[in-house]
Amino acid sequence: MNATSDLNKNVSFAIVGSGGMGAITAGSIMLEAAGKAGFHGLLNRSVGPQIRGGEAAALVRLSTQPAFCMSKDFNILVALDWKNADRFIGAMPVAAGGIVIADPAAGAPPRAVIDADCTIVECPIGELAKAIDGGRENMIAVGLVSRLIGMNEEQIMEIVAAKLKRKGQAAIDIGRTCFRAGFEAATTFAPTFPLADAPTPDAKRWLITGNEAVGLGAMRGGVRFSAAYPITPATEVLEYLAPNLAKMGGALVQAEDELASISMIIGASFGGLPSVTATSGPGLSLMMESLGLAAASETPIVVIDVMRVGPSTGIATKSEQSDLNIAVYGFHGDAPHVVIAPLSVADCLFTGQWAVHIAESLQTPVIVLSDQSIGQSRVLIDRPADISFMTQRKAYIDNGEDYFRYAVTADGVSPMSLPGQAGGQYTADGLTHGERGTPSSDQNDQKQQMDKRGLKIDLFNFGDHWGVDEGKGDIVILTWGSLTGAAREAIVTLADEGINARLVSLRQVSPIPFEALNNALFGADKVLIVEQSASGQFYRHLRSQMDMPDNIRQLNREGPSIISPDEIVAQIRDWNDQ
Amino acid sequence: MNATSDLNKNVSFAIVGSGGMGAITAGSIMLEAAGKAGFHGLLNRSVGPQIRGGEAAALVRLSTQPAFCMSKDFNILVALDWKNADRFIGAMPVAAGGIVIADPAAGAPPRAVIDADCTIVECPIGELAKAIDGGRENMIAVGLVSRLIGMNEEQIMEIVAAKLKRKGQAAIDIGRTCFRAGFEAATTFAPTFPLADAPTPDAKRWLITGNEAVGLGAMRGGVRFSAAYPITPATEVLEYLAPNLAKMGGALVQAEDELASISMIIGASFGGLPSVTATSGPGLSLMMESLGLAAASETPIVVIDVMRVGPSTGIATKSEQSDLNIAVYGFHGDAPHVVIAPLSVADCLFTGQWAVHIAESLQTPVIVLSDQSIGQSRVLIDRPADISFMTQRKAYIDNGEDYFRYAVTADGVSPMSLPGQAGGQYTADGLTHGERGTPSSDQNDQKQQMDKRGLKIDLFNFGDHWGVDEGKGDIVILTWGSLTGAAREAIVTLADEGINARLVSLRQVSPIPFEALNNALFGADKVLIVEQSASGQFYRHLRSQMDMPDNIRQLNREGPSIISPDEIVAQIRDWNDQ
Amino acid sequence: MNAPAKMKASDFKSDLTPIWCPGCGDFHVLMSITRALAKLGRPPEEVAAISGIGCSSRIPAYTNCYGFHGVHGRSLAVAAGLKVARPDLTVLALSGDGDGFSIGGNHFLHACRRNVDMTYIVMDNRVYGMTKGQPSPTTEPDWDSALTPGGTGMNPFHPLVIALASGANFVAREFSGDIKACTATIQEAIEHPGFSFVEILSPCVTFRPDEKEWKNQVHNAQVEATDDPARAARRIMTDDGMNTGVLYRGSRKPFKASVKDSIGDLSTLEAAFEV
Amino acid sequence: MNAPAKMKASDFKSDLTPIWCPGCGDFHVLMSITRALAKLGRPPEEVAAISGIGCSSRIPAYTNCYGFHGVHGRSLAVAAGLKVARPDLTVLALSGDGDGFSIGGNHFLHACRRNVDMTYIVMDNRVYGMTKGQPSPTTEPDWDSALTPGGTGMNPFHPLVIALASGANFVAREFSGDIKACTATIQEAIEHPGFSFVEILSPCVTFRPDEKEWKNQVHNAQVEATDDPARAARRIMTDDGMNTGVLYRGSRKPFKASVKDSIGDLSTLEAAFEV
Ligand SMILES: Cc1ncc(C[n+]2csc(CCOP(=O)(O)OP(=O)(O)O)c2C)c(N)n1
Ligand SMILES: Cc1ncc(C[n+]2csc(CCOP(=O)(O)OP(=O)(O)O)c2C)c(N)n1
Ligand code: SF4
Ligand code: SF4
Ligand SMILES: [Mg+2]
Ligand SMILES: [Mg+2]
Repeated sequence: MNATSDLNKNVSFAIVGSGGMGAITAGSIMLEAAGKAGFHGLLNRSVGPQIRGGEAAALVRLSTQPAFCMSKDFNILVALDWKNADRFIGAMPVAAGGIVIADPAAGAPPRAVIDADCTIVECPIGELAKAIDGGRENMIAVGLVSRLIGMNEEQIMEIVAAKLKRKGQAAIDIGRTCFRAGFEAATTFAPTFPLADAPTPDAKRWLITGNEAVGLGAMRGGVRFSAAYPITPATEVLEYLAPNLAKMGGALVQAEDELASISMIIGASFGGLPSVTATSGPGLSLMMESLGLAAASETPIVVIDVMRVGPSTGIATKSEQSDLNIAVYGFHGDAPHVVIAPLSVADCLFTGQWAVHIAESLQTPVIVLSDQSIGQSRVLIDRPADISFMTQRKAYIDNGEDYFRYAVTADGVSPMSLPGQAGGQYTADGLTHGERGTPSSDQNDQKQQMDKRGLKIDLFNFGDHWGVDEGKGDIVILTWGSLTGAAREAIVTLADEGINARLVSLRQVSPIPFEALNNALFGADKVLIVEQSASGQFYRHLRSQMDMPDNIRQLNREGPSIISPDEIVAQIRDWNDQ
Repeated sequence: MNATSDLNKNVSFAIVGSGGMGAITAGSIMLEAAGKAGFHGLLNRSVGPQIRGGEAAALVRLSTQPAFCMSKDFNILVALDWKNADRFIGAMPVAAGGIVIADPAAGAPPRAVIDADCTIVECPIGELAKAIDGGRENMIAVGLVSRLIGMNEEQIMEIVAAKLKRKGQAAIDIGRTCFRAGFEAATTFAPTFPLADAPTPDAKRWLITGNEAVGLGAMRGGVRFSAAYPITPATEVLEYLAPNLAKMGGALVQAEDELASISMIIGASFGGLPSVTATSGPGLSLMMESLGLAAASETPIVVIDVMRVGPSTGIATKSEQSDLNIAVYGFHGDAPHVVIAPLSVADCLFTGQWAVHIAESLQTPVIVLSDQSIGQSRVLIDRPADISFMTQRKAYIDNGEDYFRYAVTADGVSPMSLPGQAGGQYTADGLTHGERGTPSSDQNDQKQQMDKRGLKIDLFNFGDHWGVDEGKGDIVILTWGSLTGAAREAIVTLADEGINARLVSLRQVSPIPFEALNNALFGADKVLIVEQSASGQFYRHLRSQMDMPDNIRQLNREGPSIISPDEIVAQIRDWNDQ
Repeated sequence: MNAPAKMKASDFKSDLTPIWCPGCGDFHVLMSITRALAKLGRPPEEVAAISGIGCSSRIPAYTNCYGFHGVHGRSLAVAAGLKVARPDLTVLALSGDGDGFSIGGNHFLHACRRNVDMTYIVMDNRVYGMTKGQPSPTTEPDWDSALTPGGTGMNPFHPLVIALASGANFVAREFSGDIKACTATIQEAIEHPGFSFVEILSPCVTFRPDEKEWKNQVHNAQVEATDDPARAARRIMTDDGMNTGVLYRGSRKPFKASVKDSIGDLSTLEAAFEV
Repeated sequence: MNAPAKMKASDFKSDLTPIWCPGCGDFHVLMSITRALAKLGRPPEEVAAISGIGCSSRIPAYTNCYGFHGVHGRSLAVAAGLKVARPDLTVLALSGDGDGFSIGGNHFLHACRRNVDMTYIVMDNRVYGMTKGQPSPTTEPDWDSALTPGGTGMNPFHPLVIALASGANFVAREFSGDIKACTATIQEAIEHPGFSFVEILSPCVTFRPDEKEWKNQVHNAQVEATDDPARAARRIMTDDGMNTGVLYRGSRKPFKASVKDSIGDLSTLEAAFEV
């Protein structure tokens, strides 16, 4: 570690290039090395619509403390080239006082960079790489950044060696040579942003994406079956599950479309196996009819919706929180069900597991609203605690009496038999039915079963998992899901400025945790509702169901640009000043 | 017409039997004959899940004034048989003082009938029919009812003759013989319910169902293309359109599923033809992704959702108002669009036409929320007025400049070129795009186009078609769509009791007509919100978007039993008494 | 599948009265299925019958097996999920020509291709019965209906050829009225590994009264079943649609993925995330 | 279609730079389509190109025709609606193997059957390119991917056979690299009445670098195109999937419904409701 006096608790850098140049690999290597050295951090990638040849950037933040969200600007920006830079550079502004390292061969930096209050340094990255037989620009960039933030060769090469093991020692050596070339080239560059020493972690850190975490969480919850139709940005959930389910005795089936994938998990769950699928908005739209079937037939399933920018096919690679409406209200008829949302990349693990617990306990569909900003972020986190729910479907036990699959019970949950159990035979039905499951057009049957399906959710004990209520003060920042991290940073910053604000954020989106939320909002003087939806879906959802405090403001907009801590801080500051 | 002193302004009767016996034909004949004689009236059918052999009943109400909804009980009930009566008889109670005519060969009447405060008369309907070569029970029933309400042979036979013309004179004669047999058999039956004389109508009455009316309305609006996938209770819309579109130079294509039908109308509309499809909840669920595409690509289309009991496949043949949520909120991403609802069977005509006008003017999808209770009701109405909107898509005119399909304009509506127009070529896109239509992941493009699509709806002049505000008083019955009729009857009844209540009902469901609705609710003392949805979707929709008066109560429940005027009256009466 | 126990068809019938029209062909299909299951000899609780929506799709609740009456057109996907998750069960998917070939056509293609070990029985009446008489993909081009006045003008769909071309492993056509043949074919279809498809011509007496004539029109295929899909396809493409019998017995490998004994300890998965 | 005017391929190209990977086969398909349209000689504004979602589905905006870039899998249905509503236009549906045969499989079946006069071009790269490399229905069973480790184990789908069995009226396979053959076949497909289907093998150099070898593997079908679908189907079912050329030219009647001159006066319809 660098030992200058001017050490940083946080440093952010971006490596930009074209698809195929390996910018994202470079960022990943640095993140992993930092994790081994005890840092926290996260990596977002920004990619254009082109698979190869389009822009690709790794945005990395490293920190001595847990990092909740990406920083809004970057201390260091390394440009392997500037192709299409105008299209995306706005999303990765250079911080005041920052440094930009650019290959002069790649042409002039874009306007936004030239205009920024930063130092621009030229470095012939391409040439350096070409001079090394088999050399690649991205490892040069790793060397450059390492030098500027104070990572050393051993830290980096441990990761590189592990990654390239299969390619043999020669490849590793080339990597080392490139690293050194970059490291050397940067000796004279200034400013530098040396990181302070990291605290030694108690246990090994985890490096994980939200998409992996939600998949693992679902498996922790007992999922052993999945059916998949690929869609950005949810595909990695499915690609995580495919080999790992197989390892644990389960199976994933690639389906022909989302109509099939949702149907398949319904079939598997009818057979007794906790089951999950993952998709994004367009796929969720196609699943709505069968989600209604799961609700009506009381078949537990979990659907993970990794939200992207909408409407319609929108922007596949960017984030928004605008599937709340369809997830909560997108059913024909009245179909009570549960919608929850992870509050961070790490929380995807818990939320994935909790989703299965709720679905299995209630025999109902649960929709998990993750989004691109956490699903595709890779973070360094402390190993998440083991949580074990007493998840079990209420089982049918043959007591010699006639079995009524949809029997009315005190808690609204009817014992569910599984194929293979003698005496438990029944036909699950999505038509209006009576206790036995037989289709009916009788008012009493309809009312009885509707009430039952509503009741089981109303009576369910969601525990204290409804969300978080952090900090103190009578200003409340009320948000949900992935924006929790930005809001958390905002209250820290505000506290530093002497403004006490609280963070209230919902993991339990629907049904709304009325009691907990009312408690959390009780006495609040000002409530700022923060969400990534142009129409304010979250705010409208809340007010449709409960009385809201009087003094409310909204900070909300469409994607792709994610609401940052600074914007939240600015709003609160303004409001406080008035 | 019967000339006793004890004449009725309203009479209701039910003819019940098994599928295939012709109960519904019998009801239709009577309704049509009554229409010719100047009466108003309506007919609902109640059919079980069996196509043949299941229960089938015609519920008819005749009136000297416009009849807004079915009566809650029946003066006359003719039972051709009692098969499955327990399953449905609850839905057609005999009024106090009513008469039940039953064939003793069909077994004992069900408990509900025996217990009712009515006269039960035996009549060997089956035997009478059998005695006539080729005779049918249903025409006997027509004779019976005609005698009791005072219709005469000529009135009836004119209709029968027209209906049977193709089958030849012999068939007509058999019908007459049956009619006479029934008529004679009833000479001694009491009580009778002779109708008062009907006012002579200015012009010929129309006899039409809601499903036909909405189809004709769409055609009045300019629709010349439709794609269809059958589903109860919407199929008749499609079956109306099929031959009639062809007659007017248009076409209907039967699609393989709802994904195809919605896509086909999008294609036809892209080609410049106003286009429509009709479906019910399960089909609407499958259309949501492409409805979002229509919103994002700004392709005008109309989808008529004839709602049935939900959730899931629910009860196909019964009514509910529980697709409001999916119609308004069932899109992924934020996708402004328009949702409207006919206020009566007759209003289906206007609303169908208005839907096309809005869609074409705004280049947006419009969802029409009809329901089974009006879609499948057959009513006698005065000929609806000709309404002509100046409906025209804002056209592209080649002015030599580059064409931007999604150009930002003052009213948010961009000129739309049509294939064939030179210089107007563009690619419509459901991805986030800029003014030209080219896919983009730029924040500014996303914001610009989202704002534009919102603005065009915000700025649109919906005229005074938002709904109705009838009656006076500071009690308001607030409802929407098909329950308007029941609410209208309720305020009449309440007025008779000296309670002044107003009817406020929305045709424009979304966007909410804020100004008009706030005006209508201004100063209201008590507001009763009436809707056919267990979760109160309408109420929640309103409160999500606007501040509601304080003193609100809800009268809402799931289907299939439709909320009646009496229930509304009872609620208001109670509330008023408190 | 173990050796046939002494089971009767009635062991596989539920106590519900079917709501079909008197004379509907589906009554016979129900009889054939329950008889075939009795012959098969697995207890009813080890059999699952999965359907969509339509008159024909009402069948699961009339059996005494586990049943799933889902939404329109998705029976095959529900059944595939179930079978992969529960390879120990005998899984039947039951459908109509509208449910199976119109809205469900894509799942049909891909179920054949996927070749999961299950049996698909389609009650083909060449009409949408439940929605009162619209043409289905198997309906003749000149059949008049309210939705398609004068007929669709479209060639009917060849379900058996599509099945072969997409990779079904067993293909047969039967007539519902021939309960003996149906029973035997259904039993064989269930016992045959991989995806077995049986199209049963099952008259809709209400909307296609002309189909009452089918009993005089069907005839047993004069040829032996082949194991060459190309040959079978060509043969079926040129037959009159009324040939009955087993037309193809394949030997393609059934779908490989299936759930095995679940491992509860995820520590190896978790270790993969450690840095 | 009127006699070819003097049009150039460039008249059919838009000024957008395609966002495909360098070397992607779709560049060649775009060239072939624009050349075929130039030969056809209709002005670009009378042609509509309809697509779904995928790398290949980006193609409409790169032409100078009217285009519709819809949702995933529905191009054929959008195109059919357009053609029935606007029979005067030349309508192309453009798709990928995932878009067209996986999520869009049902529309494929029914578009063939419906036989609307339009042309369907599928850029088959045997992979989902846009979502970064998952198997499609045409992918080989042993092709390894993150989603299907070790391969799907499933037989690939025979699009041409399905097309024939469902009633397509013109069926051909080409290789994108052979621009001359592609151009000629696309032109013929457009000119052929009814539903024409052209599968173009179009390599995905990024996720299927092995497909760069295709140029050495394709070979012209040694047989004359037949008009007997059963024969054509059998032939294709037994070929190696690399045969190119026109394989079937049919003469089935195109779909009959289409929009004609609209009548504005609805009084006859209204009179029908009078009592
Ligand atoms: C999504 C959806 N679309 C349409 C329907 C209406 N529907 C119910 S059954 C049916 C057709 C049934 O035909 P088929 O499968 O041949 O069964 P049959 O009644 O002839 O046995 C249709 C279109 C529905 N229930 N759900
Ligand atoms: C409803 C829906 N599901 C999934 C996706 C994600 N998706 C986009 S393109 C694609 C596959 C494209 O494959 P193909 O059609 O073969 O096109 P290629 O990219 O290979 O040219 C998928 C699954 C989507 N956009 N919409
Ligand atoms: S309508 Fe047809 S298919 Fe349905 S039950 Fe009646 S006869 Fe059978
Ligand atoms: S990913 Fe494959 S299909 Fe897509 S543009 Fe690149 S090479 Fe072409
Ligand atoms: Mg059928
Ligand atoms: Mg592909």
